[in-house]
Amino acid sequence: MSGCLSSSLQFVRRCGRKLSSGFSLTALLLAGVAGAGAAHGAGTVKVGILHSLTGTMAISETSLHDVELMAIHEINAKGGVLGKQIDPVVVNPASNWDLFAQDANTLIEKDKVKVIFGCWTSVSRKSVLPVVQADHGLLIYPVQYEGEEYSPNIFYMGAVPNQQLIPSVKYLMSKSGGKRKRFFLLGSDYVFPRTANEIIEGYLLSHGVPKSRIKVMYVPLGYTDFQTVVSKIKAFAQAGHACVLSTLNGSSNVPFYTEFANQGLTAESCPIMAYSIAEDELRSMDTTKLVGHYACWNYFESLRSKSNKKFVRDFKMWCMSNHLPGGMARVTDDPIECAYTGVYLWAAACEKAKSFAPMKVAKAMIGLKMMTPGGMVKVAKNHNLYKPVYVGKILADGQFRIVWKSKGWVKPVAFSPYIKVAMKNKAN
Amino acid sequence: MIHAPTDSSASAAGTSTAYTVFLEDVTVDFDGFRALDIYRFGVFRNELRVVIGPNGAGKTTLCDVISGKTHPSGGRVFFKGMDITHRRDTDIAALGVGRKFQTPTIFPSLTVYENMDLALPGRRRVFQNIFRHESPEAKEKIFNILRRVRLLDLAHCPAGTLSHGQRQWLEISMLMAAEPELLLVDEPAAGLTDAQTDVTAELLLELKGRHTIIVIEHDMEFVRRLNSRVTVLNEGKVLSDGSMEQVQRDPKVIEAYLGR
Amino acid sequence: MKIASTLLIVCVAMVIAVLCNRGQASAMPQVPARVPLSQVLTDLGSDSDAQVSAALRQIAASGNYHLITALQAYQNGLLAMHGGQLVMFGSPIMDPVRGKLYPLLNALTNRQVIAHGKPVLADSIPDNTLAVPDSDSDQLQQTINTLSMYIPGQSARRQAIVALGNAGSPAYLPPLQQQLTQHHSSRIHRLLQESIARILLRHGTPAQKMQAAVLLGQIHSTRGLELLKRSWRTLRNAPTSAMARAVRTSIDQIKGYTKLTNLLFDSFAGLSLASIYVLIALGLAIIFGLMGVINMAQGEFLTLGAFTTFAVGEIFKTYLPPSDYNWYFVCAIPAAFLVSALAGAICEWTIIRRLYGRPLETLLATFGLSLILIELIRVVFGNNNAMIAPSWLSGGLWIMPGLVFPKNRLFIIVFCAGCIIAVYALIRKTKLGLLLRATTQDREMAAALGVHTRMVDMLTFSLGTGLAGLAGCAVPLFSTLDPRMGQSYIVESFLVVVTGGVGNLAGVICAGAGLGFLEKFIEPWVQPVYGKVFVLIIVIAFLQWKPSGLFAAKGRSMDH
Amino acid sequence: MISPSSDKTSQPPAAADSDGRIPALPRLNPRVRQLRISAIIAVVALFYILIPVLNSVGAVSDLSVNILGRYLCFAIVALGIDLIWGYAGLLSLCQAFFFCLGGYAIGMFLSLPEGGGQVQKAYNNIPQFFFFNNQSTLPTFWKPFASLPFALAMGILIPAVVAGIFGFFIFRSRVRGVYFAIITQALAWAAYLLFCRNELLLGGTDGLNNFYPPLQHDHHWILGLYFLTAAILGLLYLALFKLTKSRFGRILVAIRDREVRLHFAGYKPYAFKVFAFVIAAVIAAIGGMLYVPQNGIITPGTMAVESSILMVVLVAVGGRGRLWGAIIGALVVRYAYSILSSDMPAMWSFFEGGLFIAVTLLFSNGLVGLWDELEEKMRMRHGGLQLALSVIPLASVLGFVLCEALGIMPKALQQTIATPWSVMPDIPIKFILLAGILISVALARWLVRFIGRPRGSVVVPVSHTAVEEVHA
Repeated sequence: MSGCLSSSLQFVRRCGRKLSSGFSLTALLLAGVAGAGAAHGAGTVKVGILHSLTGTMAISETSLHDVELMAIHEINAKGGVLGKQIDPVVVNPASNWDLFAQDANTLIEKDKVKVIFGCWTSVSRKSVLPVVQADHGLLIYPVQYEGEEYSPNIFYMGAVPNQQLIPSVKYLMSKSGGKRKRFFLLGSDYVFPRTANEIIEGYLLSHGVPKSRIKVMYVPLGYTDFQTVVSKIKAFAQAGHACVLSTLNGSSNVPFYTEFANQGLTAESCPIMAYSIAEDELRSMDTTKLVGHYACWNYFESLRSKSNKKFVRDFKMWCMSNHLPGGMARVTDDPIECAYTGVYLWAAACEKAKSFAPMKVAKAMIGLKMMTPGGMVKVAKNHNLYKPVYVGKILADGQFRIVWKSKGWVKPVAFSPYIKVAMKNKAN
Repeated sequence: MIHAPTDSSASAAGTSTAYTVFLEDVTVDFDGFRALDIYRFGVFRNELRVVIGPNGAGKTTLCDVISGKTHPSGGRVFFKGMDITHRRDTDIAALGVGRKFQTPTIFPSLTVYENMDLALPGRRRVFQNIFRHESPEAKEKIFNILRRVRLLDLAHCPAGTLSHGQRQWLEISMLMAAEPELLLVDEPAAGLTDAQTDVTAELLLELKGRHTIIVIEHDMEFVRRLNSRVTVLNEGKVLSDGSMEQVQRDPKVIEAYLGR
Repeated sequence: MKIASTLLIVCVAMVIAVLCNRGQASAMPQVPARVPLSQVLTDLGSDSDAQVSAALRQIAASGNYHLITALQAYQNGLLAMHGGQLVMFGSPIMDPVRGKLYPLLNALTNRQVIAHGKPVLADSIPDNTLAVPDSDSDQLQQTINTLSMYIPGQSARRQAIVALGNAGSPAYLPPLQQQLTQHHSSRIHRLLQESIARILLRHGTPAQKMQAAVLLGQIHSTRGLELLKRSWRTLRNAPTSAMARAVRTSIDQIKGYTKLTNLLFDSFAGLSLASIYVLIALGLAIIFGLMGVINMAQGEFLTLGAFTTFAVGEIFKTYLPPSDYNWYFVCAIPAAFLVSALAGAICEWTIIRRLYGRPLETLLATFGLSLILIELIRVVFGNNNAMIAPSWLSGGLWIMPGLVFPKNRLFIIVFCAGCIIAVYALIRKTKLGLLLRATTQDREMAAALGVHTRMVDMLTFSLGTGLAGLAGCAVPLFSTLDPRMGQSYIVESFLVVVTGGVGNLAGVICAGAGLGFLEKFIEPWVQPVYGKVFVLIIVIAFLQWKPSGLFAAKGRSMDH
Repeated sequence: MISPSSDKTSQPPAAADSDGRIPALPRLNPRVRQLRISAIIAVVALFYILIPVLNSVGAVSDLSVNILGRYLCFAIVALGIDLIWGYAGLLSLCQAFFFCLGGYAIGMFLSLPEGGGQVQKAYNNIPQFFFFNNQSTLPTFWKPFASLPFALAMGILIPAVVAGIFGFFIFRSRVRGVYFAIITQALAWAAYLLFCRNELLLGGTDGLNNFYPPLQHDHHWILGLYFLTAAILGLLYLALFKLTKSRFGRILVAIRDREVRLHFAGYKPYAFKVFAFVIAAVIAAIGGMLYVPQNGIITPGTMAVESSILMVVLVAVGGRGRLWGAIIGALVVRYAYSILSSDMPAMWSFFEGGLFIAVTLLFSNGLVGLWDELEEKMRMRHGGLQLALSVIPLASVLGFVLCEALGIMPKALQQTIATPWSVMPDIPIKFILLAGILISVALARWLVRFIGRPRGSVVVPVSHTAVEEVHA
């Protein structure tokens, strides 16, 4: 009895510590925002950080905000950029798309930031796009996206479809991927899954998979009752050699995998290839139900390179020493790595251009090469990155075992040729 | 509102048209409990009828059935020969049935004058209320009534600030201003001082002869003052019917009031 | 009426399931005699693809299922030669100083490799682990599959048999047929028949094909449907042939069977969704229905219950041996109720109490409360948390071929029924229930009789929030655990209460059940969202007919 | 700004025997009258003259004007909510849906090339998202939206029809009070889910964007749109003021007070309710139509369940039953949101929640209540201290918001100071200053009430609480 009591007391104490640490982080940030301005005066350059810290997207975006501050801290510790310290201005658009545009506007016009690191969802990027274009600002966007876009004012750190979707499907169709012949395309209903599935469908159709073996389905964002959906997948998978290509987002994933396992489907009989699940998301999932399923990214925490090991360790230490929720248990993943890379690429471009002027920096970005935790990358002319591709299998400890990797860089193709194939097929 | 001359030959009982209001085989059930069970009940044109009865006798339910607040479980209700059994309360009110509730029901945020204004006949449609302005005659009429009930000084006060008796009067005044053909007056004397009760009785008697009135009351003194035909209800049934003296002598009534 | 009949069907199905499960406990299959394999296994390290292939064949023939671990390690690139010995890398352990360490295991015995009296640990998995030759990767998988058939556990064996059937290679026929001669549970027997028939339908002689087609139809093999359809397509030119007729009949048989299982599953899904709705709406029915308080923060009390469950799980994980972890859920149920009830009591005392009789203001205040609670939970627990369901609540219950009822959903149905009975007992049979009913019906009268109405209000409110906490225990079993989870149910549960008729628990139960079934029966025909939109339209239409809900409070209505 | 019910706040005289004279309408106290006139002049001058002039000379940035313009759109919506909630007692939780219906109508026009939408030749000159939905040509129902008058007409007509049909069915079946609130919330929720579907061909979750960029970035466009919004807000205010003063307005109040009584007076309250609901919906849609061009994007997120509740809070803070209260409340809350979410990002939710609770528990009359108190004190000729206790909180809140809105908050006040408690983040001085003023005024009021004896009687404000039925 007393043991139970003391343990619960300890838990309460732990929670209290988390509570205070959450606040002290905010305090730290605010001190950074407001205090730094006064302390450094002319010796600083302002950059904007535009991630939702509350609301539905906070679950993903908070980590990017954390790692960007870490990168800035590292650069500042090494003497800053062009001799100036970087002064981050953090705003919280609170998962509200209207606020993204407004906050971007405020950052550029009022705070005069030279670059904005931010956004996660496509819609937030699309609403910031006209702002940075009109104000001649610069946005470094850290997440994999659907392509079909080019803006002189945006650099995309994440994968385009041919750096994530196509290789993963190729892998599933290959011998080591289990020669999958039936494809269930399940997505949350918004732009990325819609576009991704068009591209995948186009790819499959042009590689001889008959239409009857492809099934596409969308559920609303935040949908959690997957009973009917999984029973449909089950019927679909009965014939064998099936797989699910999942672009489900956010909170839909946990109930989906739970239902998938509970209705008796396994990774052997019907593996799921996910495009929106990385290590950070696995923290909030019961991984025993996910073992053996796949994900495809340009970076995994389990990459064995030296630079990655340092990055992972640094991030964990950063989270612990700043009392961020999770502390040492925090993990890195593809978008986190992209966000980190983004800050460094911008700093390098500034050095190259010898200026902070956004347009000059944008020009200097093109062709820039850099060693990142995920491997060597190069900025392509279309503002995306040349980067390697990996397919990983989920392990019980929430990490990925890399089962396939691309041979070197994959060239980014922002405008996928397969969309037209899918559309032509539908028109017929 | 047109007032037909008093139909003295309305003794043609049984034909619902002879009565302003007529109930036939009306029953009301609440979850198995029979609140009202009336074989026949009619009130002639321009008659003042008093309904009395012990608590739970179904008096208010009778009002509810006539005004459409409650729909009977069986039977039919006629108003001026029209079957209004299944009409909605609003429609029945528009036909000319006005009602005063047991506890005074007024609009507390509106002034006394505005309360009266809303009670005036006509202007029940939406657009009539937006673009038309009130006429001097309407004003005159309202102030005349308010003068009678001694509410004139309070005309521009919010009705929510009135005392209980003043509210009772305001509601009766609103009923008078509306000039309905049938007035259902539920306990007009409840909570009034003796002096106020006198005025109320006076008002009702004044209305008698021009309107059909059903008064529901507990206060025997007040009923006696009204000096009209009385119907006694008990346990939802009509127990007795006649003048006050007749009713008081009725052994069934005595039993109902004293026999418990 | 329809609901009753579907309920009946589901109940019958469950009984059948229990009976079937009882039949499963049957004899173990015979394991072929062991052969010395150390040499064979070492051959896997050979450079010659042919030698590897031969080794695999031998291992498959041995039936030694102990080797599966080693083969899987081989498949995953975790097998290596270490000092002339074949070793594999086990799952990592955390060392406080050196970080992640991988223990070395003997591939043959699965025991830790000991050197100098200490287990050997590796810092990382080297890059020179044994690689499976591309040409042999299929055969490796086949070997693992074949061996899996010999594992004593029922479920592993079933999976293996299905995998062999799906692979469809005639090479699997002998081991499958050999298994068929053994004594097995009816479920495994059926799977064996199915897998064999599937292989024969593709690769057998015409007579075998015919037999296989008939058999697949007889055992209602949904897995065989696709194959049968394919052969029907090839046979379309000769639709009157005996083979074609057999295929056609089988397809029809299977389709009919699928319809039945679909109906059963939809009923089950509807029942489970209905249970969730009822579970969540129960607390609201008390708070909104009996007290007239619109509690927009009801969802957050659910979240609070869910996070209490999570916290109890964490405490178990931290302070008790792993074997006890499974029982955390039992402790979490009362804990969740108490925590949510306590939080509810505090909220009632500070906020709600001041707003009785002003429902619209309560709506706004409790909405504010919900925002604060969400943020508080986020600050305390963070965004990413995983609640791991106890093992007795994961997986599914096999009902009949093609029909599995997930255990978590079954649990929720039972849990919901339990809550309903408890609430009824509390309200109808206890003193508190009596006081509660008296106070909510006529506050002044109750107060005049000496009832401490403020206390009763507080208890009623905390009962309502406590029930939300109970629902919070169940929700993360099938849904997410995050600070905003409560928001997703609030609109639906209010709709359930309004449809059911305020102040009436029976109405809430019927409405919850009705809406749940409705949504699940509409959903297979339309996309998920439209199911919800339809439900809303139906509710509005329903309110036209019965403005005060399913079971409106009747009685001599008050004047105003 | 004349408040409809402030004339009634005086205590009723005791019922006296009438001498038969018809009483005249109570006259407005000349001091109060003066106060009101100066307030009206100040507000009109500020919004219609001062801000545009300051913007033209560059003292106020385009961004500030753009943001103010957007917030005025919320003020428009709040006017409509005040009409149905403050006057008729109908708490509609789907106003954001009507707001979005208007916004989508104009957004469709703006996304097409005819409306200046940024389309690309590679996508057949139609908005890009069609391509992800298997559409290579413009769907038929989009085509007429290429004309501005049609889009404007639809922006008003569609919400009106939706509100009309929905209101008709709901009000006719006499769903009211909290039930109405819940059903409207369900409507907003269903609409949100529907608009998130891409099959609707309205952009799904991402909504409509890529409008003509100068709308939010060109000085002339920004000022023009601001003027348009301010002018429409003014016109709508006057129109609604007239409407609430008419007999129609009184019937709405009667519905709020005792709807049942109206039934028995022969009125069909549902007709009045439907009409008011339609007006509120159209006003919300007008707000949406003005908002979208200034905002540059419209998504279903704007019609989510929470945003409707947030719109209601605009009115609750301002004070119900007084139209100008809705406008002030809308501006104050929106600015509080924007200030706090940028200055103290993680704290906003706590403040927001606290605001909801505080407004309902402590200031159920909102900012309007403070103003009423001021007027009452003017009328009663209270002393300077008493006046100051009413003026200071009003002035400090409004001044704070104004300084932030115009971007003229002194630099010194933007500095943060660390709090002694580690659980609290550092707070900019301006917040501490504002909180300090408000708390000390609250203390002073408390002291005055208990120690000093104010002259005159205690103010009894008329409760604006709707009398709702609860079938308990």
